[in-house]
Amino acid sequence: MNSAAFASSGLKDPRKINFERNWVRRAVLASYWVVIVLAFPFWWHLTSIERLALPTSQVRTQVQNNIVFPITVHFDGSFTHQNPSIVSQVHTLLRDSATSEHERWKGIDLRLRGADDEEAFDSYTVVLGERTSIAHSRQLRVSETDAQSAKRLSCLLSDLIANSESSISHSQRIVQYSDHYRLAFTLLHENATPRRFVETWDVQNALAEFVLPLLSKLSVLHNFTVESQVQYHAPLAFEPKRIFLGETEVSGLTQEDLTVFINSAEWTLSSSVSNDPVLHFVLFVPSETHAPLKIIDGEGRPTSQNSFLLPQWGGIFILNDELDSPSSHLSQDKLEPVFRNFAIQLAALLGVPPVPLGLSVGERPILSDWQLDALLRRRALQNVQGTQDTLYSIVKLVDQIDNMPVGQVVRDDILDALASLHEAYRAAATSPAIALRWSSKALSVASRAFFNPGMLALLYFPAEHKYAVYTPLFASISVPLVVALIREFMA
Amino acid sequence: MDEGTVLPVLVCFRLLLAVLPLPGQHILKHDHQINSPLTSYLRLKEGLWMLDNNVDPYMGGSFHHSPLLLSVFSTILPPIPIIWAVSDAVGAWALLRIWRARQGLSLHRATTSTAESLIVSAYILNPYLLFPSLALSTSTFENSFTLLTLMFASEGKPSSALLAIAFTINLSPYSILLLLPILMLLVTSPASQLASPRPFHGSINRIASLFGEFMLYWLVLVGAACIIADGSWSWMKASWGASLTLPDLTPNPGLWWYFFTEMFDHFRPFFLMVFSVHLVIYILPVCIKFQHDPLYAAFLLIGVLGTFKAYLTLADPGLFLSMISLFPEVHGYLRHPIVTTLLHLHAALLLPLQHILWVSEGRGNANFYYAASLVMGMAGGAGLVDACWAGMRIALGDVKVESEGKGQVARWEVARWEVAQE
Amino acid sequence: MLLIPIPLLSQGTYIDENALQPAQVNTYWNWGDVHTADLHMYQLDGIVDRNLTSEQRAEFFRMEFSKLGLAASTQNYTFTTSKGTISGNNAYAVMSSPRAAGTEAMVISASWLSTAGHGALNVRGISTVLSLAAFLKDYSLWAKDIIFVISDDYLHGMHAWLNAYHGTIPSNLHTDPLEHISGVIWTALNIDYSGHSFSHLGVFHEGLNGRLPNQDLINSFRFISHYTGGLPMTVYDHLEPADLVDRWSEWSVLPSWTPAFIRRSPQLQQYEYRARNVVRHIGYQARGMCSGVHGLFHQFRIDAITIFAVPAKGPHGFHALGKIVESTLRTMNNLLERLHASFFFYILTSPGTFLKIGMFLPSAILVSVAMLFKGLGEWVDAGWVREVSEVSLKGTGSLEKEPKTKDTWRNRRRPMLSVLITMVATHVLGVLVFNLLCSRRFDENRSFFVPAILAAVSMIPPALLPLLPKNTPEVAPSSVLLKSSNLCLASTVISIMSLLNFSLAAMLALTMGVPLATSSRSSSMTTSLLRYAAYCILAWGWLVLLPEEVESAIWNWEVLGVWFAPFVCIVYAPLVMQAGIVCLQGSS
Amino acid sequence: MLRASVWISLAYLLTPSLSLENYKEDLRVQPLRDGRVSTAFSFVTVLDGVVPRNPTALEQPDESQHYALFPLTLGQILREYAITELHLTLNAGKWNYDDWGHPLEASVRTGAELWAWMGASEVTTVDERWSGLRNALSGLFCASLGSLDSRRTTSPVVAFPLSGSTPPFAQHELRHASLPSENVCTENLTPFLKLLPCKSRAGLAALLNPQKVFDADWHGMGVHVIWKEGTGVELKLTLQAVFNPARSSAGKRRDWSLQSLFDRSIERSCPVASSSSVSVVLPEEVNYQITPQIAHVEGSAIYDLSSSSNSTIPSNIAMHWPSEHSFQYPMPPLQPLTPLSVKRTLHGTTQTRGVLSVSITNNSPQEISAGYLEIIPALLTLWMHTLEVETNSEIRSDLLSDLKYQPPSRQPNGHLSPSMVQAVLTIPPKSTLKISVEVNKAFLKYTEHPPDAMRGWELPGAVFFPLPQSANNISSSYDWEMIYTPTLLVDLPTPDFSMPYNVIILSCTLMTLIFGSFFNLLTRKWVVVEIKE
Repeated sequence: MNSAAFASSGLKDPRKINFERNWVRRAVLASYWVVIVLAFPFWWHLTSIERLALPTSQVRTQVQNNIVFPITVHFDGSFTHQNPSIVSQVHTLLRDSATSEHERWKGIDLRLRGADDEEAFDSYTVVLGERTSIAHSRQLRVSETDAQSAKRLSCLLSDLIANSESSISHSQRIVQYSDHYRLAFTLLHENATPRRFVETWDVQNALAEFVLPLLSKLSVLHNFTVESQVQYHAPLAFEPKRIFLGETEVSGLTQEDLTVFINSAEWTLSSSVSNDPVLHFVLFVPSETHAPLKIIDGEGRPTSQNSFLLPQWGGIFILNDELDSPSSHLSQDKLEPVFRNFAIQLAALLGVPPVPLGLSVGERPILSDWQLDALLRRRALQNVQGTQDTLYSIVKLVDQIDNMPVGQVVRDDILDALASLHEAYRAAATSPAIALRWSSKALSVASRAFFNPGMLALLYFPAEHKYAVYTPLFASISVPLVVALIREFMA
Repeated sequence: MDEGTVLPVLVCFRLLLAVLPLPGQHILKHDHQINSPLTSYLRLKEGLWMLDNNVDPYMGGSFHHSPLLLSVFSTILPPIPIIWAVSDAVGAWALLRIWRARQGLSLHRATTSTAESLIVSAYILNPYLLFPSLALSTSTFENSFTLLTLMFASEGKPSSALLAIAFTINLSPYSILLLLPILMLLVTSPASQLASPRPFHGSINRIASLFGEFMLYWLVLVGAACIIADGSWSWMKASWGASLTLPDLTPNPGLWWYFFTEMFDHFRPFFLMVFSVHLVIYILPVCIKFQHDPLYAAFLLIGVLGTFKAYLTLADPGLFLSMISLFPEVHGYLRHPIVTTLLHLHAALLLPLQHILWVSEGRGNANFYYAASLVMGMAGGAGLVDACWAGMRIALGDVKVESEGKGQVARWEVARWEVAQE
Repeated sequence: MLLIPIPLLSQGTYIDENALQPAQVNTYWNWGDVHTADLHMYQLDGIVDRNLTSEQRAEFFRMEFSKLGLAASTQNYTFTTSKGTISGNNAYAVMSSPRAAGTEAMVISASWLSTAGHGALNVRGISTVLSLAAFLKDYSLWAKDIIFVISDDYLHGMHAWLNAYHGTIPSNLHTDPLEHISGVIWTALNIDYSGHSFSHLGVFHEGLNGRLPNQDLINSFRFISHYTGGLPMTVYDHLEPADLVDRWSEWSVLPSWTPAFIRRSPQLQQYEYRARNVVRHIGYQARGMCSGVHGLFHQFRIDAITIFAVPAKGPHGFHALGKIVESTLRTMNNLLERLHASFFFYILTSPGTFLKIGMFLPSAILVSVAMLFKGLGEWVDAGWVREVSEVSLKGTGSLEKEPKTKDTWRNRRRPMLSVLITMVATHVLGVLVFNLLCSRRFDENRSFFVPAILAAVSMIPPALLPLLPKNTPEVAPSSVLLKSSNLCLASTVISIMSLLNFSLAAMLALTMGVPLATSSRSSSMTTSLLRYAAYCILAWGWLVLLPEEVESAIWNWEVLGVWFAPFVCIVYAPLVMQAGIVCLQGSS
Repeated sequence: MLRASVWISLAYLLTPSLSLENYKEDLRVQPLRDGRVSTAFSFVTVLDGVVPRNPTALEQPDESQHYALFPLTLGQILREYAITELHLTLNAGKWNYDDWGHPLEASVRTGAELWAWMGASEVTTVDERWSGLRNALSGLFCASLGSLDSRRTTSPVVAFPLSGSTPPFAQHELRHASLPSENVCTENLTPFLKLLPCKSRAGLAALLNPQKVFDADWHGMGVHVIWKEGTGVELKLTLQAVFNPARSSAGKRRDWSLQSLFDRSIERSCPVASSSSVSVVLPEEVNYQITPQIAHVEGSAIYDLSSSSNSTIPSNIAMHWPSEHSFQYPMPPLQPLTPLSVKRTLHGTTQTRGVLSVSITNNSPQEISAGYLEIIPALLTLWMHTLEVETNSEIRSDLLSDLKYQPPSRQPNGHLSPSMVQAVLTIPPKSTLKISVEVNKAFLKYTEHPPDAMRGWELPGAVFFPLPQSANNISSSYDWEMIYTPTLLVDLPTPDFSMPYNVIILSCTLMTLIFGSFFNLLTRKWVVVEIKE
């Protein structure tokens, strides 16, 4: 309406009022928007999920390449004297086997050297001896007869270097690799009665005598903590069946019984304190009613063996000999068979490859370097594969779930794992032991990253939820702001 | 009755209330409507006790008052009811002085008009202000200091005004909202310009220098506080941080507590930010729009605080309502005064009753009290919008008498203006 | 409001808390225990005959409890009221349950006097409690402590005990702190069995100040009494029409001349039955009175009911009661949390049906909203009315804009001021009257005070009116403003009361709704004076008309802290008075 | 370097830790005056010459542990976290000091209580090991000890001192926490029994029959590991139960026998127990009979059950009162059996505040000075300035001396630690002392409430403990033991748990409503529209 009208109705013309000036209104609008814009960074900072970029490409590359242990076997001059072509024959045979069974030879780069080549350090040597045997160091003595057949030689070498995992049971009973094991030795009475129970046992000396040498050999791979306890009442979960041998009555354990032998409900063997894997070695003293307790074979005949091994769990030795004196004490010599047996079981559980048939072990009976190296290589290989799988799955997971937070810790762990893998690859050339250390570190770090609790924080936080929280405020606040802005630009 | 005697009479009445042993005082001290964790007398006493038994008061998470209060009450004067009464009296007196300054009357006039006695009684008899002060909540001091600040500002005493606002901000950080209008007020006049708006004519440089002076005072006070809290900065997080991070979810008439009781943890910090920013966002627009009358701008911002601040107590809207009496010229232009009044009436009755239903009798649940606090929020908002509307509407003046036949039309226009947009 | 009792509106009750599992246990209470109960009853009869003092009685009960090896004690208390002092002795015992931390407790109580009134003694109820104590302590399945209380007199005994237990001892009560304390009490049962035997178990549930127990308690009790005890529950002592087909005629309020088919019609009987329940409920709740000893528990957030054995010829006795109480205790024992799931606001129209708050609240809210709009209308009119006078001055016929707006912003405040003063004055008057009523002097010679007060309150306003500023033509007449604000205030009060105490709100709506709305000035002095007189009667008439009500209300206020008396004096009467003043002002 | 570490570890394996182990068990039975029977088992295993692990050497491999009697599972936990002293008790019920006197094993706090002394070390901090210990123990005993987190942990060194001797290495710190709401039942007893050398198959432990033990009026078990200089590490497993024959028996008689109490009997003794005995405390009155008859010394009959002793194992030990037909409860007034009797209540019915009041009565003829310890979770705020001490209705602030108050402090994980009040009370003879302090109840976020929010939160009981005999109270040689008060229930105000989205919507709507209208007022133009009719 025109100014005349304003004059007539005593109202002032709004357009003439100061706060109705355009610049005032625009300033007001601007001041609103300024504050809002200034607030945006806070918004971003306060609601963003920390999600660091993972070294995806590195992971993918690392997953591709593989660890390789170069192995050189040096044939002594004496071979080439009598049979010059033997080396090449063995070589061809081995290469064939490598191609045929790829898994077995994975990660092994085998080279054979003749006499004329100079002898490389820490390479394996094959020499002629009076009988086929393993010398203490990385040396294989071969008798005249064996030396003649390239086939025999190649078998020996392949068994020693990359021993076949043909026997499934063998591969299954091996425990998962770990940097540190607890070995728990338990003297277990089924039911201690004054007439039949062992109060004390000379466990420490027995350990030092029979188990420690093995441990010291294996200490390249693992650290061990040894502990022992005595349990006086550990009933069986089942009733062993009675069998009669002539007039004497014994109770027997069938193969099925062996699988359910451990009564974990009643026996307090496992320790909840640390997450290092525990290997149990149980010396089981059957009660009066059950003694002697024999292991019986398929057709129900008691066998002479009174020890058995539970895959990935430990070993059990059943003590059947008479305990005469009331408060008896198991001396070291009484414990000798038990602990020798435990040592063997331990080696088996840790995956120490058996000595190939027809090989007599030299003067160092515990564990030869051949076996040790093979074990190192296999473990390292497994670790590397494990690490690669873990890393790959992490990367895939993070790619799939897009509001999964990735903290600094996770990222560092993954980088650390990659670095260690790299180290492992490098070290493989020189020393399998060091390669193993690196690989184990890589594996532990990778799995730590994988199980990082921080990654699960907002897993169940769908986007709809977010909208439901935001819209009530912002939809309704932003409408007038935006509209006013638009109108300003229109005008 | 004689108008001149109103102030003294009321002050005496207030002092009487202070000295008499009132029955319900213990209940008042615990009441959530009139003490927030930031202002409750119990916590002040607790802090003093801790100070005496040399425990760090700010460690416990139960004490949020400013170290200045702590030092004052621990050394100079004991926390006795008289002080609150005096502070009320000071507030009323300051309100009176502001009124006079605004009306351009001489400051030391013996006789007072009806309007002035109304103003005084509107402050001292306002239940929203009386009960907190009877409950010895420190919000009384905050209010009196705010009024003192405005008084000095409108009387053109920069240093004292700036010192006062610095002190107020130290007591309750939210008063920072009032800083800008007060600076503007200092460089212009308090006289009412609502009817005839004009551009801001004060010098910007002066504002800058004044701001510098304020910063000086403020830093000094902060330093003093740090010294009192033996050199540690923990008090700042405990007292100022409390109003930003809302560590204590004690219910109050405000909008924050239930919102953040029910908020998902992941969004908590974000919405805390939003609520705080929402308070700040009002400063500039109000100051720009009412650049011609900074006192009115301050009044509106006090209204904003009285509606939206964290740890709201009835004292905050109370100050706003009492200050309405400063601006008689706008009363005619209020849009829905009766609605606002009824809303406040309902809120004032509902809040304590629902609180009892929920907390004491256990018949109702938290939603009852939440609903009451929503009503309170509506009342505050309605008052705010009314005041803002009236403050601008007055500039348009009225329809003349002579305009025959148009009167009714014009009357309708008045009623239509809020929808009369482009 | 008349619709409330209609069966269609109310819905069936159900149990909301899953933990309760009522009537799913098999009870152990057997005839042997009934025998012990009988023995106790004989002893009590002996006590009644020897009419021992209250101390001796309490001491006896305490010894009885101690013989059972329970931690028993007595409590002596004294109330000082304007009518002298009331004192008595309670006996109580705490059975601390095995293996429980003693953090929670249940209460079984019986008062010496019965709800039935006329000084009926609750002998059987007390002997039930004693025998239950002997019976319950032999079971280890209690997860909560059980407290047995035998409270003196009817109400104040339990009131004193509860206050002492919760440490909230009012100034007019003198008692020592309790010797034995258990944990938090969630639920309580009060047993009232005064007759010889009973046919129904009645439930009383209204508490002080209109508070009701959680409905789960009532529902599960009904469930149990039906399935475990095999006898029906009723509300209060009202028997359902079905239970007394033959005797319904003497219960019915319908006069005998009404044709038989009407009196026989089941719908009508059903309606009448429910109506009587509702009326009784409102009667209790509106006055804030509790319908039994249980009502005292509610203020401490304890859900409690009174189990009232409706006196009858037969067939039930201790056996049924014991079984039901035991089973109810087992149900309460199952509670893991305080009762919170079911309703707190409801009207029990019949044992099996109730009314949600949503159903009955509108009836009161509507009235208050109507009043609110009337008030707003008056407010708006205030402008117009004076407009006319304005115009007449100027001699122009059309409606004027300008003076009105001016006046509104200049003049509306001043009359509002006087109006506010008037309203505040009336309320202050109310406070004064209330203090007078509570004073000892009033009690001594009430014959003088009652008319005096009445005269004073009715005379003061006319006397003071001239002090108020006269209605100048260009000012809105203060009577109109007073009326509008009066209506607004009244509506606010009603709408808020309706949530706290529906019955009271309903009563207010009835008494204030129409009168306040119709209060207006009249031209002639006489009519307005008559109106004013009518309002005075409406406001203060109860002083003379129902003195015993006044007395009980004041007693309730002083001893039990019931808000009814102060509310009437300070809120209700002044509001009506204001309406009266409206009439006066108009005429002056 | 690799090799070196290997050899170090091997050296550790080789070190023989010669530990002579020794196992004792005994059972004490005491008839109480209210017809109940209190029984206390204790099984003690001593590792001679073993020293707790030094926490500063935590990263080196530990010496290997070889146990014959000591439970390996517990030993591993102790070594892993280098615990010097450990006390864990799981009790159900409220110990009635007035009628039962002091318990035979002092720690009878309702629910779970755990405290441990650990050497400080920078390898892993005490708090890290404390949380590890909690989790390990909760795994071992199937108890929810994991929730004894920083919200419940304090270190009240005065009330819970080292009961053994302090090892020379690092200086030691205490961590203490209690969980009143833990209820104890069979799944806690089973692992407990597994720690015994003879399980529950031989010896006294054979009596422990869950059905009966958990039907008792009160029962509790405890694990105490202390280190004594010279002796070595001592593990003491205790189990107490208070039976009520008058309740369970038909004739309401108080006669009892092991058979009737436990519904089991001891067939054979535990072969490895060096001593094993049952001792019955004989009541003052004379009209009882005890079988089998035995020469008893200073008011208690002792039966030797150990296998070494050639005496045959008594199949059943019984005590009965032939003279009385059914048990007559003693009539009040009864003098409490303990010098102090304590009542503690939380007054006030609103959900926002209350008054915590404790009244201590000194029944003894001479003045007793007692230590007083309150550990209040942060859900309650104590108003210490309202603390009042009064005896026979007069304020006596002098009776409460060296008060230490530690307000709740915010932990790194954002939780508030409990507040702790520690004071020394002097209670005049034959009089009652009342302490009262106002409290406020916290308002929690809706996520912080437990699923049964309407029930409330348990408040752990206060502790009264005799002060170490110092110069001032030599006179009060009146010996008494630690007293726990029963737990209390605090009901906190609860929000509505179904509301989050509604609240967001409602509040935001209101805010935007006001914001929007204000914004429009400020930004939109005023126009005068003329309406022609």
